[in-house]
Amino acid sequence: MFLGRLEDIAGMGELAVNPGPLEHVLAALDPALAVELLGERVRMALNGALLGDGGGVVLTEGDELAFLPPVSGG
Amino acid sequence: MFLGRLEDIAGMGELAVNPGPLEHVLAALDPALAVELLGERVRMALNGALLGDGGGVVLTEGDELAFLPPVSGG
Amino acid sequence: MNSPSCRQSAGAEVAEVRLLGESFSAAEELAAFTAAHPEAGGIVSFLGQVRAEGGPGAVEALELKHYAAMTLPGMEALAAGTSARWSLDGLLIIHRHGLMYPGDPIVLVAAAARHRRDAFAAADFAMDHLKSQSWFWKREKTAAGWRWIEPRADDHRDLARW
Amino acid sequence: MNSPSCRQSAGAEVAEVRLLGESFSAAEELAAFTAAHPEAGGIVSFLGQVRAEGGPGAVEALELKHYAAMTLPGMEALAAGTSARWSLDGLLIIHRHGLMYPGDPIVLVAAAARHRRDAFAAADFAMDHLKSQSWFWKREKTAAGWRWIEPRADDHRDLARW
Repeated sequence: MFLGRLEDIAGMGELAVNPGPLEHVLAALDPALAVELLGERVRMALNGALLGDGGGVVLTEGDELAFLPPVSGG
Repeated sequence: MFLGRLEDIAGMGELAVNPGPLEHVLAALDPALAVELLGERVRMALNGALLGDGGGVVLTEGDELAFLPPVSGG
Repeated sequence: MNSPSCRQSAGAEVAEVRLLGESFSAAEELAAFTAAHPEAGGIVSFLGQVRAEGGPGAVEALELKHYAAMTLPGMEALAAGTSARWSLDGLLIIHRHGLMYPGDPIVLVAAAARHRRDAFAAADFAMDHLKSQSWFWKREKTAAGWRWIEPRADDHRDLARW
Repeated sequence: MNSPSCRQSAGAEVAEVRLLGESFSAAEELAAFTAAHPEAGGIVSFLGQVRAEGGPGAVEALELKHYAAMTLPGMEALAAGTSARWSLDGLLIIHRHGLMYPGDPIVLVAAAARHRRDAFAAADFAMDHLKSQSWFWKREKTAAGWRWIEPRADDHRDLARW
């Protein structure tokens, strides 16, 4: 899932990926997109729960990984 | 004009009095009522304007003197 | 107290102040106020109503007395002061006097502003000062009869905030 | 984002939270909320609407995107936290997502309480946290096209108040 402006950068709202470690998933993406996704203000959530950092995350079948840019102000 | 609970004590909302100095006006009232009107939390207003104290006030024809107990809380 | 039951504040462009002798619809007033301020991003309102409670101490009726020579002028001065203190697109203050029953609206304050913080502060400030500094005297009727309501210590604390 | 367009919060008695994909009437919602809380002496509401402005920079449309897996749960957590922090008779939070136009309501927060101060604080707190901590992404359409809105420094200042 790509939320907010990341949707525009990715050119799509979501993308099906092969299960596996997070690093492998990112490595399979367009490099320019991967750089944006790893920006320091982008949070990640796995199945609706925020992740501290991506270290050690392994996606299994059916998991939903979301990239969340900062929310918009008032 | 007797406002708030003073209306009940006076038994009326307003009373026509003869013009003259404030002390004379009060002296002509029922003494128990006069004591209430001079209570330290009762303010006076002459023609809609608050008075500091009653010193030196002389009522002339058409003046409206109001006795205002503390306003009620929420 | 031969005041008109409804009078519009004169001279203030931003603020509208009304002292009403009869009931009003808070929802309709707020909808009209909102429609009149499409340029405001945020509208904060406070509605005070006569509490509907059960039990032996329940209030069956409430009466607010005012003093025509001072009450509306006092509300208008408060509205002008509130409008001057915050950046508002609009300010509405409606207050009842006379006899009211449980569920009846007593007071409606609404503040429209570009910035949320201004709207909150203005409505809060206006309410604190309306309750404590405007010339209303209240009595309540319970099963035990009518009773005049005295000032509360809370009101002084509220004013000390500003 | 296959969320239902309207879902009621479960498990919270005091708070009602709705995330809507279509427009709503703030006046009707507030009237219903008020009618549901006759025991509350005071009701504070905040209505945020899409500003109707003129000029070349005017916003023609606004779109809020949300993330079904997190946005409504986040709003429900905020409502529960707000209800726990103040003594409330009721709390209502309605938030739009999707496409909106000038004059459309975006968010309505209403807090009903016995004491005025609780109602003001709860509505204010809920708004500060909704704006900054809930998962909404906003883009605005002006004559120059669509543009994503970034966080504002104000939001962080607002949160530092609590």
